[in-house]
Amino acid sequence: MCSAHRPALESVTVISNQRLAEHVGRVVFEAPRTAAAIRPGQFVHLRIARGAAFILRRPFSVFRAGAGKLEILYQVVGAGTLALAEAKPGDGMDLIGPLGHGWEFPGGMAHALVVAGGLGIGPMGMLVEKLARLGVASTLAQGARSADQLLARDIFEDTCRHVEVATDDGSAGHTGLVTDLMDDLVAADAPDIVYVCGPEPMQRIAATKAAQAGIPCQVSLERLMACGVGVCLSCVVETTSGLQRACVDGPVFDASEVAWAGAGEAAVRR
Amino acid sequence: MCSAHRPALESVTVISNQRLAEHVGRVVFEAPRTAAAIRPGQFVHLRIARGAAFILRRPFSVFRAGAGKLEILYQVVGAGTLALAEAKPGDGMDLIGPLGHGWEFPGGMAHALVVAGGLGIGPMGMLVEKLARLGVASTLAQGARSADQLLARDIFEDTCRHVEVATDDGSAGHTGLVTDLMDDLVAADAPDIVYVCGPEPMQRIAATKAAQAGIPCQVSLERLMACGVGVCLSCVVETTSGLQRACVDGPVFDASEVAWAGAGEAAVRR
Amino acid sequence: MTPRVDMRVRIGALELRNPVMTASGTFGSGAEYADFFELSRLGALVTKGVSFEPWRGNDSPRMAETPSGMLNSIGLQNPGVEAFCAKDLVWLADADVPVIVNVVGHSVDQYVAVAERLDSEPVVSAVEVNISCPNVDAGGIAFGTSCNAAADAVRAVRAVTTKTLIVKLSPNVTNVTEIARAVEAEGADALSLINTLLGMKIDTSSLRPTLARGTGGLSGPAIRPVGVRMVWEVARSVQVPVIGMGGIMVAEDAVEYLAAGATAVAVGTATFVDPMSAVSVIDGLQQFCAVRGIDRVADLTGAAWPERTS
Amino acid sequence: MTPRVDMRVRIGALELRNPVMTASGTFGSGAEYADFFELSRLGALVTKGVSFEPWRGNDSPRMAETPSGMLNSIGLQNPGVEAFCAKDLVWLADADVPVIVNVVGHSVDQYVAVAERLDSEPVVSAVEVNISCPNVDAGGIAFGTSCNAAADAVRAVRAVTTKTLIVKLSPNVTNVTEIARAVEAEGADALSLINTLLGMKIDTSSLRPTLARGTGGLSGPAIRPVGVRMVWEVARSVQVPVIGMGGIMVAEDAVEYLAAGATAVAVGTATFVDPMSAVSVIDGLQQFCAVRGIDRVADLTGAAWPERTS
Ligand SMILES: Cc1cc2nc3c(=O)[nH]c(=O)nc-3n(C[C@H](O)[C@H](O)[C@H](O)COP(=O)(O)OP(=O)(O)OC[C@H]3O[C@@H](n4cnc5c(N)ncnc54)[C@H](O)[C@@H]3O)c2cc1C
Ligand SMILES: Cc1cc2nc3c(=O)[nH]c(=O)nc-3n(C[C@H](O)[C@H](O)[C@H](O)COP(=O)(O)OP(=O)(O)OC[C@H]3O[C@@H](n4cnc5c(N)ncnc54)[C@H](O)[C@@H]3O)c2cc1C
Ligand SMILES: Cc1cc2nc3c(=O)[nH]c(=O)nc-3n(C[C@H](O)[C@H](O)[C@H](O)COP(=O)(O)O)c2cc1C
Ligand SMILES: Cc1cc2nc3c(=O)[nH]c(=O)nc-3n(C[C@H](O)[C@H](O)[C@H](O)COP(=O)(O)O)c2cc1C
Ligand code: FES
Ligand code: FES
Repeated sequence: MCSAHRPALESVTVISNQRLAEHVGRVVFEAPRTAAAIRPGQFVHLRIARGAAFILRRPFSVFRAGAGKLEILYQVVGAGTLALAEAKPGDGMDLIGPLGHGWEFPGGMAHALVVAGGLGIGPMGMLVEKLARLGVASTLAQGARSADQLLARDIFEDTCRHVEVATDDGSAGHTGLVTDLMDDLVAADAPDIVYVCGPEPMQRIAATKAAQAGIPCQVSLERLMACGVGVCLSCVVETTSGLQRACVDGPVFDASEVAWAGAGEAAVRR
Repeated sequence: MCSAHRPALESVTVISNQRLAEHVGRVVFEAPRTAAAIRPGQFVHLRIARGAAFILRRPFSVFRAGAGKLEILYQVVGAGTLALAEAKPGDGMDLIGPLGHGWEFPGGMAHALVVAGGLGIGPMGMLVEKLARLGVASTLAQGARSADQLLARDIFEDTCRHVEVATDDGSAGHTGLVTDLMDDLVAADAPDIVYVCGPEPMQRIAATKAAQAGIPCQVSLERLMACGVGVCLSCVVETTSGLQRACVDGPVFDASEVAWAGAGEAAVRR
Repeated sequence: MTPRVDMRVRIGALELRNPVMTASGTFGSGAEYADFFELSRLGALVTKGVSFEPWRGNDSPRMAETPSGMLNSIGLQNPGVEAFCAKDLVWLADADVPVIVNVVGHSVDQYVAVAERLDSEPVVSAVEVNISCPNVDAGGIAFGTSCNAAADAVRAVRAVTTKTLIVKLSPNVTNVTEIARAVEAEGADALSLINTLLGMKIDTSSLRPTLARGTGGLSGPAIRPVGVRMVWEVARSVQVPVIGMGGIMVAEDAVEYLAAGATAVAVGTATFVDPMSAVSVIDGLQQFCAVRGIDRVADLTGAAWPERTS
Repeated sequence: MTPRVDMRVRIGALELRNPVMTASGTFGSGAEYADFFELSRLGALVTKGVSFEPWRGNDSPRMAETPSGMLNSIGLQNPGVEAFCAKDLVWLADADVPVIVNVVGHSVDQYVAVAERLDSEPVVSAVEVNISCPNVDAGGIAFGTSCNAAADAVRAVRAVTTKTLIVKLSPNVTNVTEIARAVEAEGADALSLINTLLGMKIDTSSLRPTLARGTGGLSGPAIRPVGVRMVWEVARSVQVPVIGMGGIMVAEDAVEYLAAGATAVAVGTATFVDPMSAVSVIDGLQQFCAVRGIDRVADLTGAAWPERTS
């Protein structure tokens, strides 16, 4: 990687911060260095507040980047994201980025299936934009609790060839798990690759389905992260080649290399 | 005391918050219960921020109170007052108040000398207003580092019969300590009482001068306070009748009862 | 409407209406906070430390703030047991709340003298023997950091008190379970922990210790992980109930302690931050149980233990 | 322009250009943070713990945040000393910074084996014997909580190393000065403290310990008062230099440790919060001295001691 792509500390300014749905927001930062350097599937380690009782940074996928700006979709789950939701335009923060190993784009792909559950949509904006630039047709299977939690639908409607949705409560699309959509989509589109992000049990199901269909699958895993840069070993993922660090070796892993049992849900609460 | 004067927890809202000078601000809260109950020289125990790394409340004298509002003058010295300086109109906080034993107003006074050093001006607004209501003529001797730090001069010019100032750098009035002004003022006005607040060494000098002149003197002492309501015993002051709690037995004490040696500056840093 | 949750817990012979107490030294004898809520809301009220003779406490400054915590070196200033009985206990007689008196001494004899004096006071439901105050030169923590000394003090107090006997343990030890078992063996009816962690702050402008005494006791949310760990260790090693404390600010923090094995909890520093803290913890605990369909708060005790996991 | 301040300090045979190190386990072997600043800015770089054989570490989750702190139960995952020498030390050979290797073991023999292996590596300036890790079942803290065990481990390592020998002490003890004197007597050139406080967090939604291992080590600003107190106690009881750590976030925090008696300091958890922390502490310390007319940072050591007060 050339040095412009190496992680660095960048002071950033909130440009806008809107509520998108219950407990969900979209924040846009002025962050020229990171916006120029970041690749799809990478993340930033954000210092949300100084002087707060919580001290660690919070990792967030970058949903979209461009024109010096970074866009992040976030769900309010605790003290950090609550403080993020309260940030106002003009507020300063800082982040470390770009971080991690993002999505891989193997040559020769014609069709990609993108599967996102809940905030697993976080790293998918840059992904589908890149796929579009590569001329790969993408189908998005998006799942959420309810219709209003299907975030950024307009962007995906514009960029993907096809979008299908599933909700837990049936308020939009299929009633049930987003992974329920996979069989039909795999049959219909014969994708060359499956990209997955969401709650870990859902990722595991998606990975299994992809494996059964014989399609390569990449998953973006969440782990608790203290440093975000590879030194603390908080974020390890059990893989076929031993323990790997989600923050530098991931967060995107080849699903076939993840040793799902043992790693698994325990690592994050949700 | 009737129960309206007992301390209570009140949720308050910032109405305005302005910078008055370098590191000094004035905040006004909507705080109807406390504003109605508080007496001159009492204080409030303010919870400035939630979720911050500092957890304790901060004690502040009430400079003026009325029409449901409390006005506080504050100096930025650490994390708490920094957060206070950053508060915006509309922000919510809460306070415990009214707290402490305030200024005493013995009968038969004709003239009072009020001596304030730096932020020792904090409890003097309500004091001179009350003196005026009682028909007691007041003279204010106000000291500060420099002219711009002589806070709220307009208010005192309006309310006091006479104001004299001293600054460390000579940018206004006498060059030197505010207590240097006392001999002349005592000689000129023959006050019946001296009210003092400011850095402890200055209070001690003022108390000594008052004692030498045979004039009763009240001092408002600052102590580190955890609870503010009398249970933790953080804030004790050595007096001729043993240890007293600055938060309930004070902060105003009869200067002749304070055992200055031993208590003294050590208790607060400034 | 939230379903009814049985909030009662038992500590020795005492049945408490709920598991939330005040922590000694952070609530006086209750009069000051009676302005804020009905003391009868509390599971129990634990008084400040009471010695036989009046104690003057330490020099000032006695308090310093630290990240998510505070240091105190009050040094157990109190008017002595006679004045305490004459004033505080008389006042408390009218408060409808179980009273637990925290007992301190510089020697075994002094602990015994206080406990003996209190034994005839009907207002006192239990005594909490504080062998863990880090802020006095003799006694206090000296008893709480050695198994033998702790056992001696508890044996002697046990001999003179018919009250429920709680022993308050120090966290400033290598092995808290050893001390816990030693005092259990001497007849302690319950154990409370943790007292404060010994700490120090230095004022970088004067380059002197901030507290006049130098060291002080660290309390507040900063120490909660240490308290939860020690309650976990102790509760799994003894048969008597454990009262957990250290950094409890909200109900979820109390749940941590109960799940770690505590039967009851105490709220200390949080009361300085918000006088309503103990009441909020009670309400929040009830809510927590109701939402999860837990009928009895006592069922939370030890809920996180491995043997309860499967 | 700020006046020149002599920032050098001496730890055993080592002269450091300034008193600020990285804390073991929070800086890897430096490569990751070389993106952020020149490692030659550091007084010394302390590596993560290295064992003889590769260690797998503990199950996940291994980390939990707490008020003003964090718990970790990494469990000293590392590739073993051979891989460390082949990879990390080779990389470090080009970094112009004194390297201190943190040494771990499940037994005295394992400590010895690692120290012996490192003795021939010119890149290694000193070894730090970690007898205080709370996150492994055998070894680690077991050595650091008993004077005899600590002495045995240090004696054995001393016999096989010609490097400057630092011993890292545990705060989870009743009397840290006893252990300090015991290892000083066995030839430790310096002592570093504190390692993490043993703590625990319970997830109130699952009612299970948050960390897979149950307990973990508490670090960050929450523990600073405990660290400063222990450095004060230890530095006043031994002749060898003390390296102070625990919750140092900014230069003033380092001043607290130096004034308490430390000769050098280490920055740990703060680096996760801000990768530039160690550098900011160095710059801030220099500034602190310059503003106060302190010519040598070494003059801050013990500045708060009573014997220096008058
Ligand atoms: C690579 C990566 C990318 C992510 N991208 C997004 C995103 O685009 N949008 C989004 O809403 N969330 C994302 N997350 C999850 C996000 O980091 C957490 O929701 C957030 O850290 C919670 O912080 P909190 O203070 O609100 O919660 P708290 O529960 O109070 O946090 C306590 C601690 O746990 C950690 N933590 C809690 N939940 C998670 C989690 N799910 N994953 C990792 N750490 C967690 C926090 O970072 C903190 O250290 C991502 C996580 C990772 C690892
Ligand atoms: C009765 C009383 C009335 C006061 N009135 C005023 C006022 O009107 N205006 C004003 O500017 N200041 C006043 N003070 C001082 C004010 O409380 C402190 O400046 C403030 O608490 C500092 O908080 P911080 O977080 O900014 O400082 P930090 O130094 O970060 O605070 C750390 C701790 O020390 C305490 N502390 C620090 N300085 C003082 C001090 N001088 N007195 C008491 N506690 C201190 C804080 O409350 C906190 O617990 C008063 C103090 C008392 C006791
Ligand atoms: C100001 C203060 C005074 C205290 N006094 C006593 C005391 O007299 N007796 C005692 O056993 N514990 C005393 N403690 C310890 C508390 O009861 C409690 O064990 C400790 O503070 C931890 O709980 P917390 O973090 O909720 O405050 C005191 C604590 C504080 C902060
Ligand atoms: C994630 C993590 C890993 C650690 N690993 C080690 C280690 O391998 N060896 C060691 O001696 N100390 C280790 N420590 C302890 C630190 O070196 C340091 O003693 C402690 O964290 C206190 O300093 P701090 O509060 O500045 O982090 C580790 C600490 C953390 C947070
Ligand atoms: S978060 Fe520290 S190694 Fe991954
Ligand atoms: S501040 Fe607690 S007694 Fe005065």
